[in-house]
Amino acid sequence: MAFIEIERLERSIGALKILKGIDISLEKGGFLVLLGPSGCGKSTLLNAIAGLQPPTAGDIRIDGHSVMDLHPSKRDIAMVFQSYALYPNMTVAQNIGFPLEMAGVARAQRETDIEAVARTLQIGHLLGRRPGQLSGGQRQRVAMARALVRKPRLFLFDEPLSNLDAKLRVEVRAEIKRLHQQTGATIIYVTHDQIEAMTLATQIVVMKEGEIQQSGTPAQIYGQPANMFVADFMGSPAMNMLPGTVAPDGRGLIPEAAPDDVLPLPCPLSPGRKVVLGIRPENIGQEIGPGMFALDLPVEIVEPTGSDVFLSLRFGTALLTARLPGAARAVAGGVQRVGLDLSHAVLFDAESRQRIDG
Amino acid sequence: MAFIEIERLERSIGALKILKGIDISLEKGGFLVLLGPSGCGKSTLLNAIAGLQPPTAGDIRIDGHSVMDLHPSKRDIAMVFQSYALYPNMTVAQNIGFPLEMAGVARAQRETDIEAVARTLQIGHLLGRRPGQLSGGQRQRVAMARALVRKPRLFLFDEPLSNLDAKLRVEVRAEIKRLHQQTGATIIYVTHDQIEAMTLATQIVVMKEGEIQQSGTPAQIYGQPANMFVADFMGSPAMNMLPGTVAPDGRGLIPEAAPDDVLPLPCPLSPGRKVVLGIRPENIGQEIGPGMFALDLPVEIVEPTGSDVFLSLRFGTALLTARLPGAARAVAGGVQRVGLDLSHAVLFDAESRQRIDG
Amino acid sequence: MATTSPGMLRRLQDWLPRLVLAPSFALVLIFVYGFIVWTAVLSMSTSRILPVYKWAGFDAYERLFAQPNWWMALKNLAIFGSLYIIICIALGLLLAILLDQRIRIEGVLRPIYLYPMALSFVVTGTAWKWFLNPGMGFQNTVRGWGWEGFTFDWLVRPDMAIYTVAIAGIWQASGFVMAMFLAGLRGIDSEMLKAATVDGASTFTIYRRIVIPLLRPAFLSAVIVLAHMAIKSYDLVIALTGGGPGNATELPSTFMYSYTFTRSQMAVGSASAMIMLMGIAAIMVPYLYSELREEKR
Amino acid sequence: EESVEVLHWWTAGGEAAALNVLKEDLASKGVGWSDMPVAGGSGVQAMTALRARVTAGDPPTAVQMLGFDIRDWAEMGVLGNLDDLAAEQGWAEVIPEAIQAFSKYDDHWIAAPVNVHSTNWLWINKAALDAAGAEPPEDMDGLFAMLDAFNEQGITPLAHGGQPWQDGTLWESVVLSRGGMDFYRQAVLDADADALGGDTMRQVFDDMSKLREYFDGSFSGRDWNLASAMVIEGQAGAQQMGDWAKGEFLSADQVPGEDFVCIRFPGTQGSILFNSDQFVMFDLGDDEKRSAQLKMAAAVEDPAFQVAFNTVKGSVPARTDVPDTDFDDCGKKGMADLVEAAAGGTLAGSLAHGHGQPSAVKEAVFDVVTQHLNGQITTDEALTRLPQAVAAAQ
Amino acid sequence: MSVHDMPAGSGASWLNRVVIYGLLLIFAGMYLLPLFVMLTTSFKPLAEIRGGDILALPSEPTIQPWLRAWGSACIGVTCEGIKGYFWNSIRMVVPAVLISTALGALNGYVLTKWRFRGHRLVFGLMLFACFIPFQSVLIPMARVLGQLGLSNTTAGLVLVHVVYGIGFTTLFFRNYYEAFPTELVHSAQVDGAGFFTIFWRILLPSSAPIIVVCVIYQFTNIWNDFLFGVSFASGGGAPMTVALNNLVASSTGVKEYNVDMAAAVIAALPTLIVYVVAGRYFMRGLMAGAVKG
Ligand SMILES: Nc1ncnc2c1ncn2[C@@H]1O[C@H](COP(=O)(O)OP(=O)(O)OP(=O)(O)O)[C@@H](O)[C@H]1O
Ligand SMILES: Nc1ncnc2c1ncn2[C@@H]1O[C@H](COP(=O)(O)OP(=O)(O)OP(=O)(O)O)[C@@H](O)[C@H]1O
Ligand SMILES: [Mg+2]
Ligand SMILES: [Mg+2]
Repeated sequence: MAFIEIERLERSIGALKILKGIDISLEKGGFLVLLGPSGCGKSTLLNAIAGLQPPTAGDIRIDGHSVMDLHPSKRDIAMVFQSYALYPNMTVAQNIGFPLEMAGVARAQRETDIEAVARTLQIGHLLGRRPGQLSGGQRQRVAMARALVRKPRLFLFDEPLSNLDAKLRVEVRAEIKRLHQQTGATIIYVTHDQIEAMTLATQIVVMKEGEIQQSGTPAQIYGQPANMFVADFMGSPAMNMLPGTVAPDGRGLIPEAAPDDVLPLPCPLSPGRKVVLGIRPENIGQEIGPGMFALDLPVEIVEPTGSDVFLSLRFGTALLTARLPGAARAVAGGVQRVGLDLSHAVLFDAESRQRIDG
Repeated sequence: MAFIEIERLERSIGALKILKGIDISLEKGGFLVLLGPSGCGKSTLLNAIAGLQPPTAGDIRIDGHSVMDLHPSKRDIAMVFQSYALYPNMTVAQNIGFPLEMAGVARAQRETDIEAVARTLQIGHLLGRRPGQLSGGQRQRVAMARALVRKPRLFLFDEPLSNLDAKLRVEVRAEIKRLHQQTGATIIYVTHDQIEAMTLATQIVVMKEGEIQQSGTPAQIYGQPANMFVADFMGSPAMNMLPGTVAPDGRGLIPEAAPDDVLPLPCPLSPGRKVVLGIRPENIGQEIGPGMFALDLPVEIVEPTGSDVFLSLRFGTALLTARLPGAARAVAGGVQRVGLDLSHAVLFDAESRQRIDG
Repeated sequence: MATTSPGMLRRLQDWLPRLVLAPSFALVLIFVYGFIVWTAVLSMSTSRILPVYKWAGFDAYERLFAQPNWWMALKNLAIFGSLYIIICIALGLLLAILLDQRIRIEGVLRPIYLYPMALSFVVTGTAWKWFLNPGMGFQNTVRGWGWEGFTFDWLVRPDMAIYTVAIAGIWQASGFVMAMFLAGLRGIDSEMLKAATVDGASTFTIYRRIVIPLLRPAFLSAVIVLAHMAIKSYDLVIALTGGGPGNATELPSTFMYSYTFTRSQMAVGSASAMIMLMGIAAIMVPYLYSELREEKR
Repeated sequence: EESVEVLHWWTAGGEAAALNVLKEDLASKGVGWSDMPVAGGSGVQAMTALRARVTAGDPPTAVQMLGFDIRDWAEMGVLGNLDDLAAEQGWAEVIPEAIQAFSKYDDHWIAAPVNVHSTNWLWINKAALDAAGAEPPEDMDGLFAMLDAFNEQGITPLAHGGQPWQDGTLWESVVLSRGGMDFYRQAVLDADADALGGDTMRQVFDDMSKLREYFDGSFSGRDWNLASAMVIEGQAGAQQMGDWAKGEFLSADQVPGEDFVCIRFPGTQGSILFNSDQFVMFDLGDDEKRSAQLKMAAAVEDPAFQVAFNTVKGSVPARTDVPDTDFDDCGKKGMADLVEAAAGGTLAGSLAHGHGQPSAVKEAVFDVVTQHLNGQITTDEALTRLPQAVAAAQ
Repeated sequence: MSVHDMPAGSGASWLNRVVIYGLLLIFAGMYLLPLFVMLTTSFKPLAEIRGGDILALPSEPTIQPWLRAWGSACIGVTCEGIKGYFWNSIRMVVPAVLISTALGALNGYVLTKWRFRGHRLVFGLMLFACFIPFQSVLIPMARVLGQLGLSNTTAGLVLVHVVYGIGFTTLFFRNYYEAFPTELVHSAQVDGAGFFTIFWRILLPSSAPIIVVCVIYQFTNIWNDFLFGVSFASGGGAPMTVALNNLVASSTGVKEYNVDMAAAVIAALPTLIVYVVAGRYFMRGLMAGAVKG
């Protein structure tokens, strides 16, 4: 039996269904990342688990017991909110100590605990300040400390890094990772950032409009997306999608964009079937290894990002994004020879938009 | 003579110097990106160029004429604000038409122009709505349309993408790029996102606390950062920095973190000099090519992002971040053999923190 | 595990907010809505000097609308109310805009415009009466300066007296309206104003096309506050004109007071109170409805 | 300890000093005094406060009250009975019948009258009168002649304060002057529609319009004592006002007959329109409180108090058996007039001061008179509207 | 930030400034005039008032009227000035303001952070209560107060002011708390805090601006109230405004305008001070959402 079990959870506001039957199970010590576009119901789900917004149907069990009738304060959960939700009128120490105070922990014990957690998160020197006097990253760590100090059985994080700039975000991400690995805490984490999801999660759940699209390990989600939505949503720049028809021999794909170039399929399919071939930019590159399909394509846009160069290549009527090493030289208007690593390509049914299992 | 010339521009508020003598020149049709941490004065500079916050000293010339005495509305500039600054009481069409109306363009002409720009930005179907009824990305495009419709001689963009989620951001970024390439407009663009800066700019200016740290092409900024601040600020994850001492033969570096491993220097330096060696994660990899320096290092953290895997490797007392292909297999706790491409490494003087030119 | 106590506790937790609200709500229900019903009952009774609960139907309403005084009061309210609301808003907006021009002495001026709201007309009434009195006040002073022909005798002219009431009322409330508009102005996103400037709009155009339309919520609040003050205006009239000359400045509020308490026609007074309440409801209910419905967004 | 709580609107210096006499008198008898002054236009606010107190079931012990208000309250059955005390002190013999009419309800004493004011007086500046070379006028035409003479002197001929009750006070004097006591009774006390809309009344309204010409420009809303001050200072020639105006003249150190002249309003000599302040005792259903009430009522009717109070207040004692030695000329004249009028049946309640009609009717008359005086309606309209308004208010 | 943060870019701007300042100062003068008349009059001897120009400065200033008004003017049969009534008002205002503000804060808290079905109706009904003409509730109120045994007591007045103040205080707090991040409330709940703890520890410490607005508004309204004071309090227990009226509106005797004016200014002093001293917080509170649409 899993540590967290969510069954057929629904939430409606009036006639509007926000969660449409969510099933999730998560092992003790797992790190589950909820992913999905804005407004898909991630925060709503988290709030339901915390007991802040009651679901309209379904059940939530923690450690085998239903928590539906428990008040939020009795669920032994810690939550870090998107906006940190630090109490502006209290000092950092008071903020961190608040949950302990509510739990009736004695003052002396409280102070020890606060200092311990502050040391871990390197905010010992900030304990006397108020939230208004902290930088974004420091606030983030205080919010984290407030969650950690209680040693709850479940952590909920709601987009905790969305307000940080890129550099700080990388640092704090590493800190969360370390925390999870060191304490073995069970964590549910909401984000809209794929990189965060990929680097942190032991399990990813991708949602769309209140429904789960796919649940699996990061590698599964990235490598074997269940459908075109997940494939498109994961990865930046997005996966190249080439709609086409299976060739009469069943072993090639005739792309709509360029019907003259027949791409070899990783596995045979019924001829004439309408499919979409998805291939990620990193699988279109300079080097042409064995089994790769080589093409000479005109370069439309060159986007050097320093570490890499992204090329937009004209492929018939479509554009393909390719990733080349940062040192690569390419000019818009020129022609670039690239190799497509079709062994990493995925195929989707054009109609159902589901992945075709190879 | 450059199109935009900014000379010794200063702005103080009371005793506080916000801009401390900024010099910039930009050719017609150039795309200048202002980069720097929050609060470094980017918006202030942009506002000074637009005439919204008068500088306290210095000069701004556009097309050879000083604009210091020109009212903002007379400078023939279009600006897109971080918060879009759409007029909530007007429809999309009225918003876009407002600058034309102010310029006294006849109604019929206005309508033609609005439709043309709306078509380009694919917001034709939104013209009758009000800003409150638009999604973030749509608002972004309306703000852009309002700027474009006037065909001004200079565009100013203040962090125009900061409110978009990752996926939408990539799309709009491409749109801006196309726009610049098609119209040949002169653009000054503020951002705190390095990827944006790298992919869009013809020229990047990195600022810190009101001063310019470096100005150059994206490749220069990324490959030959002027100092440690620029090097650290550009690139995600950040550049690995290894402080050390030049070996007695002047051809090797003894890293502080691991004094036993002497790293070969790309060029000879005076022995005993304190320097910092910077090497980017993408220059530490699985493949060990000719002239690369191989190390076997314990793996501390594995961060797979799908397209890549980032490893935190223990190097003596320091941690090195390495980038491996997404398909690479590595486990925390194991040992990974990596090659350091020291030909792409940069050296900084430990004291002045400036780059040492090889 | 399934003992009842956690469930009961939870239920108590759920009810606690309602319990906390209950006393206030009960007070309002009794002391406002209960009393409105009470007044309605009185208005249909034969009460004269003290409440008497003898059914008289709509007799009091008939008598009310047969009173020339009541019509005068309604007419005056229409004049006074519209002048008061329109001028207060215009003046308040003007002052707010002027004060918003980075005025160095704003901290001094703001309380000057605001202080009349702090004073009751019981306090300022006499000063105003002197000031408007042709024999002693402004007219006299100006004549003293040499303009012998100057006349400002509205206070004593039945056709003009209601305008003096409006002047004093505007003096009292326009500063408060100014404060509301100023708060609204300060709340406008500065980037929007910058955008309009870059788009080529003049200051005047920015106010006309952008700022004033954006102050809509402040306008609405101002109209509501002023409308209810106009309807409730009482000490203003009593202190300034006592309803005179003649009945030239009678308002529904003074009418109700005098019929209930000095003319011993409590039923008629109550009937006029009911009519006033209906008038207020006619303004407030649509506003409250739209205001509270909009939240559903 | 016994004590009384007294609601009144005598807050001005002189009146309050007079009340102090009563307070100290009661203190000497072991009765405490708790003061509840509510100032403002002839007790309007006081009556509001009283209603609130009575409605709350907590009326004050004693309340200053006027005319028909007493009757209205008695009708509500909330007043106490003073018959025993009245019998003991023989009030019936010494208090004029016309006043008793208000002190008694259903033949029971319910109020103790304090004083008698009369309203039909004219106060003339002596210097102006002398300059006009005129004798004090005896009828309306004489009055107009005198006012014309004042006009020529460049002063305001008639000082007036434009408040409904002042307009009404002037009006009732003109009614009395033009129509005599019989007409006043018919038109005002009996509210006879023919009289209210008839030719005599037309004459009255014409006179009012004419008098209006003699006011200055800023009479509207003026307090009566400011109008008195105009006469005192010689800015105005005369003022029509009740006998309380005398207090103003006296406190400005003016001497009757030397600095100012007091006469009955021209054409009304021999008749008196009175109003009488009385203390009404509420039924408190408590013996101790009742005993205090009786002591207070007794003290009010004490001749010494009547003298002490009325010499200050400007009115005359409610008792006709009080010696006039302490009173000045005007006071003596007033007392003599009262006795004469009481005997001759020419003593009638003043409409403007709540002794002519209940307040609803009174205010209805004020409405018409005031609007007419301020030129909002013509004389014709006034004549049609007056009977209608009176009928509607009854 | 104002529209005029931008440079005008031409030389005409100083003329603009002159016009703006000129208008502002003229209006300031007009607003100050009545207060000016009251103040100068209160320092003039009586003779000077009778004859003189109301706008003139006192030629022989005297503080006698102030002393008389405060300590020795007669109100009814006692001649101890208005100082006693001043404290009556304080005794009434302080609890009434505190209670109505506290209730308003709690109501605003419930109506924004603990919504239940029908919360809009409840709020609508409470808000509408702000707008009833008070004269129409005098008689029923008197009856209820009498039955509660609160007739003619300070407690009764406090009750009346609390009841008719709740609507406004609830409105103020509700609009303010509307903008208060609900996440803080959620966070505290998860941290184990209950209903009152959250209010006391989290919301209240952040409510200073709106408390100021509420207190100023209630303070001035209750302090200046005359109608309830005259109807439900009496004699020595009457509030300041009633005493002032008794002093000013007396029907006979010499009218001491200077004393009247001094008394009026004394009566207005607390509210004036509150507005001038707390005015900036008042604006800040208004901006924080007290009068949003
Ligand atoms: N009180 C409400 N009334 C109506 N709709 C609501 C309400 N609260 C949330 N919603 C809707 O529910 C949906 C899910 O909201 P939720 O906050 O869970 O989104 P989210 O996935 O967290 O989005 P984001 O990434 O932007 O935070 C949204 O479409 C939102 O508009
Ligand atoms: N009116 C002001 N008074 C005082 N300091 C100010 C004022 N306006 C801006 N500053 C300061 O000037 C500095 C530069 O501000 P600016 O808005 O230009 O930063 P920025 O580079 O645009 O930052 P961000 O990336 O966060 O938008 C900041 O440190 C800010 O605190
Ligand atoms: Mg969310
Ligand atoms: Mg900025």
